[in-house]
Amino acid sequence: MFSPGELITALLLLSAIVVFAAGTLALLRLPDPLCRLHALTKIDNLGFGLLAAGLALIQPTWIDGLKLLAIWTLILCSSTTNGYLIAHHCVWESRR
Amino acid sequence: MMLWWVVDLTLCALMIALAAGSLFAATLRRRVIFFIAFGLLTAIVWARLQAPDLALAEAAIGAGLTGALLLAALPTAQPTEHKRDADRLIEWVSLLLAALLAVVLIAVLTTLLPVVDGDPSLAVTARLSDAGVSHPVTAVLLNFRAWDTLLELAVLLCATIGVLNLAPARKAPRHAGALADTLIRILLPLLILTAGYLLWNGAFAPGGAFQAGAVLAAATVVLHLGGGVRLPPFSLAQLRGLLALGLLLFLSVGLVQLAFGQALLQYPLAWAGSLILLIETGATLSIATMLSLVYLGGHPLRDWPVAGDSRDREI
Amino acid sequence: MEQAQLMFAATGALIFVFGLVAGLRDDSLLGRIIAINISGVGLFLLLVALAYRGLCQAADPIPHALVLTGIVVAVAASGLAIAIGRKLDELRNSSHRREGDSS
Amino acid sequence: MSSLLVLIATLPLMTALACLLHPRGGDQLSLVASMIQLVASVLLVTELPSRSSLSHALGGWAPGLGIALGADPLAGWLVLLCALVQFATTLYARFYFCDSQARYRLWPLWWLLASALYALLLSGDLFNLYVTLELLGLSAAALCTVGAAKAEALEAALRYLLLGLIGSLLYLAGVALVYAEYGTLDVSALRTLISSSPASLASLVLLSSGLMIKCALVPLHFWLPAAHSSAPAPVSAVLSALVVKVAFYLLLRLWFELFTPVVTSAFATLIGLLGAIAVIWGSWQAFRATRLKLLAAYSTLSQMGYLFMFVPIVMALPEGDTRQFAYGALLLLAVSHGIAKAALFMGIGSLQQHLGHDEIDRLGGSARKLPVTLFAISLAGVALVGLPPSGAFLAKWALISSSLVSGQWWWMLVTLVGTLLAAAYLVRVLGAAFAPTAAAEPALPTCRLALQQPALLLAVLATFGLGFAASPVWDTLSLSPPEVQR
Repeated sequence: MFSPGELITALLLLSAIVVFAAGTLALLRLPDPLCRLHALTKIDNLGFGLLAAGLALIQPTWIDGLKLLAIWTLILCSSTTNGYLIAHHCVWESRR
Repeated sequence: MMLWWVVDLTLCALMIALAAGSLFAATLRRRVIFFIAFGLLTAIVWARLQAPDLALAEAAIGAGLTGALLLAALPTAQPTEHKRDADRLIEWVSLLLAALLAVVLIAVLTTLLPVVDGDPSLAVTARLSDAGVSHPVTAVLLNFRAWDTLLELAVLLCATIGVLNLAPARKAPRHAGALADTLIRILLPLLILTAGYLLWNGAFAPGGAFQAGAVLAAATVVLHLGGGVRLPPFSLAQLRGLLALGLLLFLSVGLVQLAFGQALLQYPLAWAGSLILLIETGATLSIATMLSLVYLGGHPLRDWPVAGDSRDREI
Repeated sequence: MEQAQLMFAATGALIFVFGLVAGLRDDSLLGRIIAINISGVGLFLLLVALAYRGLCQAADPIPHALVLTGIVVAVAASGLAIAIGRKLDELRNSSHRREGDSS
Repeated sequence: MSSLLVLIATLPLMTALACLLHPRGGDQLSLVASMIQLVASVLLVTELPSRSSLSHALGGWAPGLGIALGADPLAGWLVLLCALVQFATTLYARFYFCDSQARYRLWPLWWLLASALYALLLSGDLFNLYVTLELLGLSAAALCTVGAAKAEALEAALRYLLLGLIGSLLYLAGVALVYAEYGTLDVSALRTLISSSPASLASLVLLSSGLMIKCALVPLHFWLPAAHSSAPAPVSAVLSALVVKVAFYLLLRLWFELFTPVVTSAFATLIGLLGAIAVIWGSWQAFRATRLKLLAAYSTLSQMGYLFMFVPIVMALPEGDTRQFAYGALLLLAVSHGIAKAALFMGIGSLQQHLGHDEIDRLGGSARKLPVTLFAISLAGVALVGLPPSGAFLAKWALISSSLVSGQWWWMLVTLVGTLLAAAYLVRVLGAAFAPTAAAEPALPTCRLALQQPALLLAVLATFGLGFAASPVWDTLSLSPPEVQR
């Protein structure tokens, strides 16, 4: 009753949920900011990537799917920079 | 149906939790962070309640700009607060009072429900074809209730002039680093493009001058926070012109109609769409300037409002 | 639809009232501004909930326009309040410094 | 004639923009604009008795979908009051702010405040009123900070701003309930729609409490003395004379026109009681004040109290001529206080600029140096206390006799005590001012006459103008909407 595309979507979305759950757990449990940052950026990149890929497959037109992937690229850029900035700030704070 | 019920309940509970966090968290910094999260959640709630215009505006203005404003205004040194017993008592009494009031208000609300389609929204849909734009919210904002929007621009202008009168702009934070510069180089053109898209889109889909202006102002915030790239140089006259532009266009378009024997702000049907776009373009530029200045917290040029003019001190 | 209206409207009313009381009582400027903003969002939530007409139907656009106006007014007012607060701190600091110099 | 409404509503906005774009021309522009505004509002008032009300549908949309500008005699007279006070204070502000940079900062905000006032008076839409209230609150607070060099002034402005915001939120909550129940925001449509129900009562309470914060009725008054006394004098004049008045105007509209089925006599008595407390407490604080501006600010508190105190009297009267007569008296009192208080604040401002302070105990000798200003202050005092030739006297007299008619004699006692206290604090000021110069005071420079004239103009108007020419005012005021409907 599901087309193969829908099955792949479901799989991707489910794995996105698992990644997000793991990331959230890590955010709560890991000891210091740098480690948490590690978890946070992983969620952003991988989780959103899975989510975007899953949703892109079920869009009515391919251009919408492309938009989702473009959003993911933007998230990649910003989370990279964010991670760098927060880490930078942490190092700066600890040196002070 | 059941599924939506669960989603709604989660959203409401989260809203209340985040609101409580931003009202009662121990330090100001935490409260500001809770507030930003609250703003983002609100944007999701607006999307859930079929208000995409508000979702866009809330994400850009409510969470983004207000959040950045509050973060920038955080005092660097945290004063330690000790609460006395009397304060505690007042706190509990006020909370009790608030709870009571909330219960009364909710009880009153239940007498009103369900609110169904009344006259006004039907009237909006009925007259939408005469409005010049096909998106109902834009039609209400720029045509049916344009006077509200015009006065709202005046409110924003008033706040901006008030801010400009008080102090010079906040100093840019220290340079955030090369990686941030790269991100800004990617983001800046995208933000400008998005603003233009939102502005154009407003005629037939969610978007419009306020969202576009807020996105442009967000570009200023990004530039300012990056610390590495300078804002474009303006002269004082240009700055004043940008501030006045939106309101001036709005008023002049409205008043010109008066000369043709029509009401104030009445657009001729054939021109309505283009006139609204014209007004919105001016408004976008003004709103972007005003929100940026409000965020920067003062005049970016030293000699606001007029350079070197204190000759008549003796009067 | 009625359930969603009630749920979100009640949440809005709750947030509105608590924000308002906190805004009256809070003693730090920033705290007050946050509280007033929160209270405003609660009120907007109330308005938007009352404009909601179900999943498959467009909502009443008038409250949306009103809330959009309200959001912009709120940020303008917060900006003005923060600017006055900044100037106030500046004045207080400089007067402290002057007192410190003279003593 | 509806283009008159458009002119009055848009001219201040245009002037604000012009002053922003061309700061150096601000002085001239403001003067010309305030003159035009004055002429337009005189025309508006003369136009109104013939027709009961004017309206202009903005954008050509029917009210309900769109917004209508409208004016009836009540709004018309308040527009005239605004234009008059605005004209005098604009003249005055030109000379009060000696530093041209301060004036460049002042004028755009000044005219934004004016646009809020006129837009509020002419608006016929509940949400539009919210926007005008926000514009009013923000511009008033921003004006309080112009040229402020003291921390107290900024603190007062900040508190004023934040409480104004809270008041607006309460008002907006009331609007939300009204919209949810009746599905429209148009005031004239709501006039016939509103009936007694829990939601109507709740929205009445929310709307009223929001507006009561803005006009500083007693439990919600604490922001007013500091804000009004620490602002620059022309701004104080406008705040005390107009800004609190227009909030009161909205309350009158709500109580007497919109929510008539919901307002009970108990509610009215409660309002009157709060007003009575404000009268006594405000007068007493004014009597004890050590600074002139603080005295004037507390006097505003007590004078606003009178307005609220007379509400239950007017409401208790049966519909008809007696009620219209009392309603007219209430408005006459409001107008007369507006003009007199503006004159008082401007007079005090001149004194303050001249002496470098406004402490009552150190006023000695100022009467000889600034006779015009002191004359203006005395005349304004006559109008504030309500002595015979003034409009306030006629109004108070009419209201007291109405209170006897409706069997509520106790309000008379409060009026009596309040009047005596008012006389006491004014005598105290005048006594100090007419005393010989204290030896330690430095020689006083002479004050520019231009700074003193506007106060005199308004004071003469409040005392003699409204006193001798009260009957035409009364006639048109009594034509206010409750009667128009019959």
